[in-house]
Amino acid sequence: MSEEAGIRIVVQEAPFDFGAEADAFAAGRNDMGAVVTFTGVVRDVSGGLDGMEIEHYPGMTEKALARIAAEAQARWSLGEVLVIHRHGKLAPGERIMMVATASPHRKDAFEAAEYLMDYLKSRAPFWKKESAGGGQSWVAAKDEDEAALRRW
Amino acid sequence: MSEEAGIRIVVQEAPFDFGAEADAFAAGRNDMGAVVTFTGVVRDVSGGLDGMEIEHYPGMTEKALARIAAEAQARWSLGEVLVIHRHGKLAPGERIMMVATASPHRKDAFEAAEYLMDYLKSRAPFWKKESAGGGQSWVAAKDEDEAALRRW
Amino acid sequence: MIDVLYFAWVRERIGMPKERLDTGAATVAALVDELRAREERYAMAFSDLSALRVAVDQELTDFDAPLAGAREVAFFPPMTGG
Amino acid sequence: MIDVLYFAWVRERIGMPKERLDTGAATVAALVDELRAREERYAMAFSDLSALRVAVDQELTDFDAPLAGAREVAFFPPMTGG
Repeated sequence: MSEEAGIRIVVQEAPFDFGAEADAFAAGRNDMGAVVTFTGVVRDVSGGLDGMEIEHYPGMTEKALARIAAEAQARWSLGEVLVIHRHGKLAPGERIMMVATASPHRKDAFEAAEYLMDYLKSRAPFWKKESAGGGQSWVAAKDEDEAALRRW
Repeated sequence: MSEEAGIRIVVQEAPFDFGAEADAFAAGRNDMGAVVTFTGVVRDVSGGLDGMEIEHYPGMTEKALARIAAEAQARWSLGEVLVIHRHGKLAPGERIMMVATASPHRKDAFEAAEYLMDYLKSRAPFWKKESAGGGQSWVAAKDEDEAALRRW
Repeated sequence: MIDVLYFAWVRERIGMPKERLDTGAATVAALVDELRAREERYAMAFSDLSALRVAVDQELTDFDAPLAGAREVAFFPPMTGG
Repeated sequence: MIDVLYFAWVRERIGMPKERLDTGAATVAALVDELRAREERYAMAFSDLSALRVAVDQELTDFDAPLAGAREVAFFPPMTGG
């Protein structure tokens, strides 16, 4: 976890308390009119998912997320940025990660949160492996996720 | 408050518990991979705001919000939609409202939340009056808010 | 008989939130003309229709909307929620 | 000496998460050629570079990046976080 200039990055194996994080984020800041959160959840597409394991690159992960957050902060008017991402084993329905942005303006808060997600998806070193029916398989990166970066 | 097909609309004077609402929203739905929330906060732009009073049109407000939510649900793949909006007196830093969307896909969750906000801003019957330095003034609608609707 | 509602600064200028009127106006615009003719405060409130919005039976509509069968008309400035 | 790290299916194919190598390779691509020549499992892991990403000292880079002064190189598939 690093904390500077309103940016907080957390990479951890343990579950996080989404309600408490959302409630505490930018709380008491009278100058921020708009707060956006995005939460990623382990999705059971086929109905037969047993769980997921997320591998990451300790050291690089935190640096990559901090850089993406700093770039968002340079690009939009943001008072606070939060990124939490779990690794290790997760069950269907569990929360994988969240980002939160606070800005004076709703457009900035929305765009910055989408930017964080687009870059986090394709530029932060996490890899998902799904377990279903006794087998395991690495989740393939989607072309559309790489394409989403061209928007920015 | 109305509840049907995953849409929940709440219009109330009392504060709402953002953390608890965020935590409960779409909880336990394994088929929704993406959750977005937007929260609007009473913003003290000039540093001299004493507070705000929000007037609304009881009856029409709930109908207008339910229609906007239903339109979002028809347009994007959404499992759950939540809109909470307060009226009455609010202090700087207090939460005015929130929307939340849950979807299998992050793009849908983000776009639907932005759509809900754009329409809520200009099509739901709420009016804000600010108190500052002993005087009161109605907040003027912004051209950019009306312009934002053309995107959809 | 129709209920006429006023919100925000329209309510303040006219000095009441609601009144019940007996009108034969066929459209919202005709009702506005009737109101304007009544008193100065109405004339002031309705001086610039581009600054106003109207709902008939709790649905946003235009000033040329018909009033036949309507139970409730509301006048207010552009909304500023969110 | 340089630390070489493997993640996800690259780690699985090569059979270890990390190794320490004494290499004179001037670029990432040259290091990949060295590794491919060592054993079949490396040749398999590095058979399609378009399916791989590389980081030098924890910064994403390209396969033609120089290795002079680098302490750590990591190979992995495209990321799938979020």
